[in-house]
Amino acid sequence: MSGPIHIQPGETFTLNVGPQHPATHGVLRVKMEMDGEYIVKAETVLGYIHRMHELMGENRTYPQVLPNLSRLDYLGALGYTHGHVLAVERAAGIEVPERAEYIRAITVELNRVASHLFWFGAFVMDLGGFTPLMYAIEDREYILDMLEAVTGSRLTYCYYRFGGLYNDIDDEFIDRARAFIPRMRKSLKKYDALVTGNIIFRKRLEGIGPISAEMCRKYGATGPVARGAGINFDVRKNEPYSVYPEFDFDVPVYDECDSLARYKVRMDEMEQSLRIIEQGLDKLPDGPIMPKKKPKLIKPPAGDYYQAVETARGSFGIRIVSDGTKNAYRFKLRSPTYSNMSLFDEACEGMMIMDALAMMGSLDLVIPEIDR
Amino acid sequence: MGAYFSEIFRGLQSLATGLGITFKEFFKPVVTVPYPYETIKMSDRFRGHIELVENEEGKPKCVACGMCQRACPSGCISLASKSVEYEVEVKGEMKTKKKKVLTKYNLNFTTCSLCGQCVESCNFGAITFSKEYNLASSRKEDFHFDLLNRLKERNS
Amino acid sequence: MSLTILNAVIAVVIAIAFAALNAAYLVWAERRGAGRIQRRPGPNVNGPLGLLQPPADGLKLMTKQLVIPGGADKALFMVAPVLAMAPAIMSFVTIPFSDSIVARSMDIGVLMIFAFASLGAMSVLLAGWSSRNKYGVMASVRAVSQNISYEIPMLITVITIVMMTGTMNLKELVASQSGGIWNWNIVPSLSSPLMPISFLIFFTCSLAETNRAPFDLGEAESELVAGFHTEYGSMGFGLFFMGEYANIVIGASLITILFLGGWDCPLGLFPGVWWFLLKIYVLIFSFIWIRWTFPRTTIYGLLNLSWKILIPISLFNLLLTAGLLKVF
Amino acid sequence: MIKDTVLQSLRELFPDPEPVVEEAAAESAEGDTAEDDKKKAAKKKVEPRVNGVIERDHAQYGYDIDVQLDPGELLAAVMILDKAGFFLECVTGVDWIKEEQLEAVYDFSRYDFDLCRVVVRTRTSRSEPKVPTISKIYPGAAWHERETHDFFGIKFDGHPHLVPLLLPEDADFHPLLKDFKP
Repeated sequence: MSGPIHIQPGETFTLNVGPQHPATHGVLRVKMEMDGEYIVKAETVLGYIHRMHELMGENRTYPQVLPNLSRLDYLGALGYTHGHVLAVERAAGIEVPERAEYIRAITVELNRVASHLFWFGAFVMDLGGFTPLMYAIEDREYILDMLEAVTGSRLTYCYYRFGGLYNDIDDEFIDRARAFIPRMRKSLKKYDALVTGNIIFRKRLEGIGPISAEMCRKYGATGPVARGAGINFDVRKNEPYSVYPEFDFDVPVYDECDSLARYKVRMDEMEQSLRIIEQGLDKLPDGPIMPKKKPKLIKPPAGDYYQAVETARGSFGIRIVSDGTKNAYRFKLRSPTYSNMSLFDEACEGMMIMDALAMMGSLDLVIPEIDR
Repeated sequence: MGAYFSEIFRGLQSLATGLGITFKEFFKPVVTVPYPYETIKMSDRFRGHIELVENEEGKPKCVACGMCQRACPSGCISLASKSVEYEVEVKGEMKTKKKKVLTKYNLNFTTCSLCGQCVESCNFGAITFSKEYNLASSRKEDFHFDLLNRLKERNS
Repeated sequence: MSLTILNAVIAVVIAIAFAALNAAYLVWAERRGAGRIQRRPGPNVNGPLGLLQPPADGLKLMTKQLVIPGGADKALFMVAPVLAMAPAIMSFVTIPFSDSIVARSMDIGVLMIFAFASLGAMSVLLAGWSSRNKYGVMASVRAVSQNISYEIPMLITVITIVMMTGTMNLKELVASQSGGIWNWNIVPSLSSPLMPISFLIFFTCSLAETNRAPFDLGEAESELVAGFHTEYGSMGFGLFFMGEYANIVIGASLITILFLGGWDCPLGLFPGVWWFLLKIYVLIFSFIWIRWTFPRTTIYGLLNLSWKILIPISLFNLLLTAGLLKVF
Repeated sequence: MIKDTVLQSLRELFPDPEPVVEEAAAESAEGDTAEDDKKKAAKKKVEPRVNGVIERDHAQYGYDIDVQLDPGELLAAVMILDKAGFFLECVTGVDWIKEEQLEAVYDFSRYDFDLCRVVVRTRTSRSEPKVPTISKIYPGAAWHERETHDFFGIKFDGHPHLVPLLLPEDADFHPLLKDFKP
């Protein structure tokens, strides 16, 4: 759709989308200058649930920060805690037993599927279809139950420890995970028929909300947003960490740059995550889940450490500047949606409000993670 | 012209597929739990708020070392203890020894983030997770738990 | 004379009662149906199967305060919900439920229903505009352009049928289709081979006319919060809600009368009011079913559908039928 | 390898060790007043890192190239990285209170498989922190710079809209400064 042709001064009006608006999935606010249904200019206003996790990271000892990370992104919490433990392990030089790394990979991928499932439902709900959300939640509940049995909590996991895990997985978890894979594959087929093939759905997304590769680069967009713009970038492949090099999986990339491409990337990613889980369960080695000798007090040597991981939303980076004490000197969280959202202001100019909100949905926003 | 009609046809077909799926789901049984009437059992590892563990005598196992208090990221545990003298027989002799006894163990659940650092830091296995999740109240004070009292109530 | 007036009053009261009862219980049916489609029970606490839910909702809405936003046009703000409900009830007056059950059989029944249906768009426009809410204004402008563009294919289809039957009286329309499924208008005949397609067009248009998903752009809760009734609470909202469901009943009745032979049995046996009710409730179920299956269209997708697909095809059908009627 | 070419072009920014000396001289000239004597003494204890390019071990630090330069050279370095096809990962700050300096840290990374993470740091005085904006080159930096301004009070010269982003609109405090008292 082409944008407005003539905008007379004084003929536009300001529309406050949010902070309480169904499409913003939380407390995001976008101040839109509107010309009828067209957006002339948009300005995102953040900070409604800013909690200053970075300062908390400086005030607390390293283990005490552990629960904070899962509060960043309540949908894919394990990916973020994974980044945190990897960063501290890198800084303090802690070895992780192989079994622990495999379990981490399996649980992170399960959490990624759960996160994408919820995004799928919420996204279709943004477009006005309510039912797929319920089907997605049904599958997601299965994962949450599974993770709850292992980690002890449903959303804000505090499962990983520096050097290993809080507790080991049991046979029941493995059985349930194995049973989950065919079940999820069947569900994916159902979603494909119910939503992806639907003509109304396609008409709403095809060619809508273009985000080019160059724009991604300038704004630092990562994750499915970049992959939907034809950029083959996945931290798991580009900068392998943990045991990901052991797994055989593909990175779905679509060149169309539109909302549908971002949708397809996530749907394909779920399948790839299932493959990783499958292989992880097959390869799962025996052994301890915590290293034999672990420093009692974690005091990384002075320095500046960076660790990036691929979460459900993109490349999550964590920078730890240590001064050799038990508290971090600087604790920086680079959240993927922050960068992904920053391109929204530019990308939505000239779009109709319903297309812009569909594009916003395709960015997969989790507001606590933007605001931190 | 052909493309025009084939698009309409394929569109209708995709709509029919969608309708077919929801129609099938219509006859499947419901998957939800009617919550207040039925509840599900929490898993063994479920992390609720913490609870004191008792020893064989029904007294708290806690030795009031304060490790949990220090480990807690949000500072929601506060405990107090007093020294109590007691006599033990060592090699046939009666000796008085001092022991710390827990007099207060308060948990401010409003700031607890359920991370489980306290339970992990405890070297005596004196605290554990409860399985309670139906906590709801409109008063903040209802979540300032006196765990010693709760232990007593459990025993009585 | 007085007996006719009494008759008319009784008929109108029955029409209102039927409309209100339907509106209330269709909300329940919708919620139960949506629940089943989504693998959850739906409202099931108030009374057996949740059947007391509509009265409970009604009581709740009536006891709430009607908040009039500052800067709103008070008179229009209050009139709009009434305007949503009243035309729907008025339309019931002309609808024949069976051979004998009809409040007022009119020769221009079809025309009258369409006249009242257009008033529905008016109420949406007034509600959105008078509440002085940007979302409301955007929604009402959308809804009006939607209603205008969908009335055209709808009326063209009706003209086709009127041409075939030669009457605008709803009762006579049904009478012309009596005697079994092969006489119904939906079944293609030599003079009207495209009637199933006409039926689809009419069905789509009545979805759009009643602002139902996937054409609920006037509400569009994920974009425009609640669209034209964003600022309405209490019974103002309740009236909009009931008006929507009353309109659905009208739409389903119209489809039944125009295409599905009204109270006629598919096999031509025992015609009666139960057949009519069965047909409209099956249609209403399909409305609910469609709503909970599809995502919402865009405003331009909606207009494209109307102007580029529905109108050309229905016009073509009109010409074809006109020509074939001359031949056969 | 992109790493070598970038390393080389970044090294060209530092033709000889002279600029380092100049910077140190300029700083001591700034802190001439008597009040600053104490701070100067503190500064002497902990020497700030000398500007330059360091190659880092990726496995240990998580990045490959570590550049420290003057705020004036920042744009040149960022332009090199932009031309080489890097994307901006994030911008942040570090408060080196003992050295009386604020550091702005820029993380760059690549989309292709030629793994190379570059960290660009620039230090500015704590009393009047000023760094040129890179949002003209990377529009995505606008938000990161606003955030850094929120938390550290670093002024980004030429930023189009330097108002609080995560903090309230009227915030006049900078919570990540080490002397911040809530």
